[in-house]
Amino acid sequence: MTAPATVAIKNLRIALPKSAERPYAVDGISLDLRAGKIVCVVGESGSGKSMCAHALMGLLPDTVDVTAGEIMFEGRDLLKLDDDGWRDLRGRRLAMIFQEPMTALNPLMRIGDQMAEMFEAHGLLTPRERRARALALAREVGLPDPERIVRAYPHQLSGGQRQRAMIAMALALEPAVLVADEPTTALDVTTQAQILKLIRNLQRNRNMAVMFITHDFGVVADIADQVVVLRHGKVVEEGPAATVFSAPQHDYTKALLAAVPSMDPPARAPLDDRARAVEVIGLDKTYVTSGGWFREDRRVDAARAVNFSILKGETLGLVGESGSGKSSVARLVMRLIEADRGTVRIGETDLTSLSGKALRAERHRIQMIFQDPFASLNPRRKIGHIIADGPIAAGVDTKVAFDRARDLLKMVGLDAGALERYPHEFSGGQRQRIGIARALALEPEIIVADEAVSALDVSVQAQVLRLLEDLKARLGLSMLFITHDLRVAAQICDRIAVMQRGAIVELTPTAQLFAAPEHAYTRELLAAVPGRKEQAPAA
Amino acid sequence: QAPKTGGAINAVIQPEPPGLMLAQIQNGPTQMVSGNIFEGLLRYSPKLEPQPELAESWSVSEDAKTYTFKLKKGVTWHDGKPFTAADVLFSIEMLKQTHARARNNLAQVEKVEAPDDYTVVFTLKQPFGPFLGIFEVGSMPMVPKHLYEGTDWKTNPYNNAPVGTGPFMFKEWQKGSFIRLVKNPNYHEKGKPYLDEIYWQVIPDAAARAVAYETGKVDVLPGGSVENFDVPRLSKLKDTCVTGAGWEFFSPLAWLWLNNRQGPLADKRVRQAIMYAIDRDFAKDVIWNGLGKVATGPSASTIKFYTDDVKKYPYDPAKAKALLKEAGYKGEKIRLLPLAYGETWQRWGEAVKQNLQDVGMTIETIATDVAGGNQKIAEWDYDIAFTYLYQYGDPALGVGRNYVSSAIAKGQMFNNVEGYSNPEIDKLFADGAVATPDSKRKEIYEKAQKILVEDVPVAWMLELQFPTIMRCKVKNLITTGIGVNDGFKDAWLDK
Amino acid sequence: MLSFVAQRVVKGVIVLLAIVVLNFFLIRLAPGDPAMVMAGEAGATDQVFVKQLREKFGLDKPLPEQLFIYVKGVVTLDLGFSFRQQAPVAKLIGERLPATLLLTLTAFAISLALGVLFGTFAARFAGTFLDTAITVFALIFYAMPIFWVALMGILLFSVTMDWLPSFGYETVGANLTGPAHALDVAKHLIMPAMTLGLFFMATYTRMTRASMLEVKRLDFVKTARAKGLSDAVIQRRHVLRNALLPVVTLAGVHSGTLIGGAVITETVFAWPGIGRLMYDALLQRDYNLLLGVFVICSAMVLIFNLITDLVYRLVDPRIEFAS
Amino acid sequence: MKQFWKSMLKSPSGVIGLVILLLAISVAVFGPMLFPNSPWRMVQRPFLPPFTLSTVPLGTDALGRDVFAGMIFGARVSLLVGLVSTLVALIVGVPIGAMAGYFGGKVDDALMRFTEFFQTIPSFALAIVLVAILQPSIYSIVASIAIVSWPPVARLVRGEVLSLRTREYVQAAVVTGQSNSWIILREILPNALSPVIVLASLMVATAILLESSLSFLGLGDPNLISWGYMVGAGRTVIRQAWWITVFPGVAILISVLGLNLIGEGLNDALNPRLSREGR
Ligand SMILES: Nc1ncnc2c1ncn2[C@@H]1O[C@H](COP(=O)(O)OP(=O)(O)OP(=O)(O)O)[C@@H](O)[C@H]1O
Ligand SMILES: Nc1ncnc2c1ncn2[C@@H]1O[C@H](COP(=O)(O)OP(=O)(O)OP(=O)(O)O)[C@@H](O)[C@H]1O
Ligand SMILES: [Mg+2]
Ligand SMILES: [Mg+2]
Repeated sequence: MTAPATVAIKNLRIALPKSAERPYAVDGISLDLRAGKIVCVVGESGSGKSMCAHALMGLLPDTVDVTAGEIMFEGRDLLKLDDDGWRDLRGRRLAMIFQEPMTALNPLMRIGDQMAEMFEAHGLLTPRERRARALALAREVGLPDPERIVRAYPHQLSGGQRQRAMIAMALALEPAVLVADEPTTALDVTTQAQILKLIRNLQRNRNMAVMFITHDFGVVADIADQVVVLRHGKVVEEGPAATVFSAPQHDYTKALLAAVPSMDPPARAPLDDRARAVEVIGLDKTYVTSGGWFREDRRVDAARAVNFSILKGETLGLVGESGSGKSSVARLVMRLIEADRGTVRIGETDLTSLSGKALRAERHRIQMIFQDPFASLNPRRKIGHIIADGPIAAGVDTKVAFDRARDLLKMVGLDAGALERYPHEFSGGQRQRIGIARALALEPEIIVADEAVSALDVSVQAQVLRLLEDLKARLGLSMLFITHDLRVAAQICDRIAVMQRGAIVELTPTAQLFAAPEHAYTRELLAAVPGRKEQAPAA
Repeated sequence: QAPKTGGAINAVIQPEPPGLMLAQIQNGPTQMVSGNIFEGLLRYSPKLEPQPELAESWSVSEDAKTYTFKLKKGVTWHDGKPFTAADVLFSIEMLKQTHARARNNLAQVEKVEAPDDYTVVFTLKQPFGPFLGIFEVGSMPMVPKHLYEGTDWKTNPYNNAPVGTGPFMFKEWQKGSFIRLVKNPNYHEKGKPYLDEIYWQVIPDAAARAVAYETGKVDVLPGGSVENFDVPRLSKLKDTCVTGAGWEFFSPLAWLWLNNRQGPLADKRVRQAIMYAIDRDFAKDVIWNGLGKVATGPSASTIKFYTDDVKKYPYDPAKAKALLKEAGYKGEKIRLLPLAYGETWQRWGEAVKQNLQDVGMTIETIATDVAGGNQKIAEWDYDIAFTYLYQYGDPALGVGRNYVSSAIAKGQMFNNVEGYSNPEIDKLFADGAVATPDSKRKEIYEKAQKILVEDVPVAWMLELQFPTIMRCKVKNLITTGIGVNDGFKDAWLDK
Repeated sequence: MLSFVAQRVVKGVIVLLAIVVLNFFLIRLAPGDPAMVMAGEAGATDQVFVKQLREKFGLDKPLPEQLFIYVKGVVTLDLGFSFRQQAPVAKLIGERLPATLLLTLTAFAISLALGVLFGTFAARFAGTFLDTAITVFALIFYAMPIFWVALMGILLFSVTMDWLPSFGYETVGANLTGPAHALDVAKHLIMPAMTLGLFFMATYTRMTRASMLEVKRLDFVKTARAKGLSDAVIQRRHVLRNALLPVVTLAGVHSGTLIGGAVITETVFAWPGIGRLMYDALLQRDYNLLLGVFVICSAMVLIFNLITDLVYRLVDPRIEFAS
Repeated sequence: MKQFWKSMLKSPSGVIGLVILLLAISVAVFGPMLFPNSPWRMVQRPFLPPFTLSTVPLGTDALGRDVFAGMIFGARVSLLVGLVSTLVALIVGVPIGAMAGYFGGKVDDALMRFTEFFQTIPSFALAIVLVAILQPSIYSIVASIAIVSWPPVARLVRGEVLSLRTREYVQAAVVTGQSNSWIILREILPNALSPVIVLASLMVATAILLESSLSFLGLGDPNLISWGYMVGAGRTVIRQAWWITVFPGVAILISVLGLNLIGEGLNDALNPRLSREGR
């Protein structure tokens, strides 16, 4: 605590509108940002992290009010600034990087122009110089082929490139303070690792004070100097990163840390000489986006000669970075899309040869748990129907189906009253349980879970994973578990298949994969997992 | 007051004519505009006496079968070529093919000859009383032989820029906007015409036409170009003169076709009941704003051999009800076809429907546009239908066609579409056309009127009057029985 | 880009041919035919006359043959002959098309300009009295039958104030040329264009308002604010430009509707356009002319749609020139 | 649903619109019962100004018919035309759009070409031609208005379905073995409905205006009185008798305004983003 704070937030209290779930989004928070240091703000969703950041930038929504506290910056209380005062500081002294790189850029403006706007907003440089500086910035954040990229539109860039552009913009005027609100959550692991490294380096070079918001402890472990843990708008714990990790004081912090899945696969019983539940042979799928009559089509190979099988009671993990074709394989197995070639066999039935009624009759044998607990439940149907619709369609008596739905809800830890409620009346974790109950209602032999826990908080994620393990063991299910989170995969899978550009590059038992990855790509993936060095210093 | 020369007149034309070649197109607006460009052999006074135009004089033989016309000398077409008897012969040949009414009118003509350039002789198969009444410009326009002979008449370029002998020459036509005619400097009546130009403005909406007059953008609203409801208001405007004259030759008579063939209307008593049930004075006073006259029978009072010594049908709903009861009418549905000629006619249809419903008839109005209505009437697919027809001055031309059984022909309009068939009437009209002298014709036609009025083959409503509204500074606009359609050669502006 | 246009043109031609064929039969379903109408107007009919007319119009031929003849003509860009008006259909439409285009494009420009302007204001002051006032004002013009607005306009501006002419395309007989003529036409244009434009204005106002409010909430607006840009720049460069995208789409759809929707405006103001021509052709069963107007209108709609799409693609870089 | 009414009642425009619509509907439903006299009956002298006689409070028209009676009976026809033609347009447009969006590919292409065909002919022109061909009657008017107004519905529904089809809950229904019709009816359409409802409320307004425009051109049902008919018929005599057009004109204006306000209210109520804003 030597250097004076660049920004000092004191007793900040932000009131929510009357109808909100709690009176204050942020209730009496104090924290300091210092030059050359990264302060990580962590906490579950809705704990008030973004509110803090927005208050610091003067970008709070109209519906909320700051009712107490001050934010001191360069001897001034930011909360007392008028519009012009804010406009002058924003961008020049205080800069921000937003979470979603796609939507944070104006889709109709060239990247370079959006960077140049930074100078224009503060009346700096001539248009020519602005363009030159934009180009230099693009180069500095490591955008490939900067000359071309400054002339490109946001949609022509990948997620990581967009985030780099955002960072370039934020750094343009060498601000004293950088606020980053979950800047890597939308990126895949390898890209995330690059961006984190970039931020760290730039921050060091320019001696900026950084407020970094995340809910990923792995990320915290990688970059934080200081950690602030928020819960329900209050600071529950604060301290240097090392201290908080090694000796958490508050129960909530402890719970959070405990919920972070470890990279060490637990020991698993061998699954020899069991029958095969699913067999996938030579699946090919190429997406062809028609380019019109006189144009070449765009082709993406989402699955290339994919082979694997899952034994009864086994969990096969499918990992790989974003866009590698994991979801495509899941959908092929589910027959949600048609394969170009290849066979999917469930037990002895060749699923790929069926269609129409015959296919519908076999569907119950393989069920799916979807990624997004919010998007996978029809908001206009009651839970009872959502669960019972499948059995009813399969010819089960309505009453029997509902009775079973009630049992299933109990099994996933919800009470029977849930039958009569609508999806929006449940939390994310509860919804995911409903999704699991729906999948189980048809008494499937195999469950395909496509990123079934990615949208959940770490703590909720841990609960759901436990539930899945438990159910699987009790019902003797086989599972295809798709994730991009290697930690999760380590915890739940018997074997893991690694996908890259549509092909499976490695398929080995979990422990073996983590201990001795064979394929270069697997090693790359493992290296990119955030927080790895903290957890396994030996590696 | 001596006529002054110069100036332009803006008149309304509604609807826009499809073309101006009068020999090939005979609709109302074409006649109105082209009456300035073309001429006939004769004109007719308001009393319908023949007067010279292209024919200077004429004589009729003793047996009433030979008519000799002396043509005016020194008449030239707008392109400078002289007008001669050859043009008359050619025109008659052409009209026989392109002008339905002319062909009918000329049916009694055995041959036409031109002994010299300025004499034309018509020889008839038998005497034809109304023969001297068929030479008006709209009925028999003269066409330039030198421009049409040997060409395809339908596509002749002069159809779009017609050449006649009239007081005004075609100048330009902005489709959808206006037609411009200019003075013929070589017109054969010295000193005429007085006006330099005529603009016929196309304004499709009646209310907009009234506004155009009010705001001084047009000077003449020919009969029928504004809704009747507007006539009293416009008449009261400053410097506005109104005249009902100029319709004597046409004498439009409105009636309801009654389909005599089927259903309740086949019964004479029901048809009489309809005559009693309809308040025709209300129609005249309210819908037509007091203009016109309640019709007494098949002939308008302005045409030859009219008599009002016929059975009368005053408004008498009680009597109508009694007659309906007597006829055993039990509320069968009756279809009524109004005329799609604008608001006045729509209102009239509504009023008649109400009148008929008031005496216990079940009426369903069938809405159609003009084309659909014509088709329905021609195919006899109606029960009651509005119409109004011109009478062309003589019962043999404009009356008989609607009542004689030889004029029953499915698929055609304006003949005996009501399907009335009475041998006595057939004979009277046959005799009336060829009888001489006029006293004998009068006797025959009066008898026919009495019989028809008793039988009510159609329900006669009103003798219509279409007042022409104009600025008072426009003088001598209407001088003949054909009115505005006869050209503006006498009109002048008192500036 | 070129291939995109070519593809759209080919598709458009297919739609046009379908329109020709269907309307060909549709129109002939209507009772009455041109011979009947013309016979009626001539005030006399007999067998010979009607038959002669039908022969002249080719109506005596079997329907498929008539269709074949017509389609053959259309394919060679010949829209046939209007027998009633005794002129080629293409010429008749050609005479009227400029007036219609002038009217509809002006109305279109007015509605778009005013709509976007008012919409922007309403969004800027959303929830305030000004917002409500703009909405109600726009809706009033939308909710009043067009012929009524037209008449009110005439009564007010022509009869009472005598500022604007009530009918026509130009002052007849004035024989003006050059700028004076343009001014004269402009004076005649004001009322019909306003009448037509105000009706569509309401839609654009509301659309712009809604779209602006929507865009305002998007993340990139926050980014722009975080840059320290001034409010005016944000509104104009970031919000409005994005908000206009749906308005452009809607405008494309409307441009077609405007042409056909001008029937009433053209009637009331005696504007010599093709809306009126179409209506007269319908009443007179002038088959070739009516079909011709339909084909031309549809072609215009297709062209306008194509233009909108091109504009859209210019404005929005996300859309590639693919189908 | 409760939620929906709550937010609907919270938006002032929605409430005003609802009140107007309910008022208009009750006039249309109950008015003629209280007013047994035919609006076509000529009851007084023509052109009687309003507020002079209590028996004909709004005066008489060119034939001496009661304008007030006309307004009441006219409400019935105008609203009926508006509501029924919208309903028909929905019945045609929703399935077409839903099928195009759900099945995609060739089905989509064929249905969309078909839709485009109707969209390309300027709608008012097509309506005129259709009414003229079918002969004006309430049925042909409703049919024509419906025929020209369904394409936007189909397009809208298609767009919605297209985006909903890929939603996870729809895929969940597929993998649990539901039939296509079930999925369309239960899973997709209920979620696509809000923008359709908003569009429908505006279509009712447009239909009322369209009917009045047709009446103006003499293409109304001659046996039924509607506001559009009254405005069209009274228009020519507006200089002598303003009341004949102004009263029904105002009635149209208010109804259309009401329907638009409802549309606005619905838009706010059904747009989760907006209603969340208001939290
Ligand atoms: N615009 C808003 N209006 C009203 N309440 C809001 C608004 N935005 C957020 N809130 C509420 O404020 C509280 C804190 O929200 P905040 O966005 O700061 O959470 P967070 O910690 O950033 O969560 P996440 O990890 O999901 O981004 C939450 O209860 C949230 O519901
Ligand atoms: N319907 C589609 N049409 C065309 N391309 C598609 C389609 N769906 C996916 N793709 C492409 O196929 C590739 C594989 O996609 P897929 O969704 O299977 O990846 P993933 O491994 O599940 O990625 P993520 O981790 O982001 O979910 C990607 O490049 C994607 O852009
Ligand atoms: Mg947040
Ligand atoms: Mg995926």
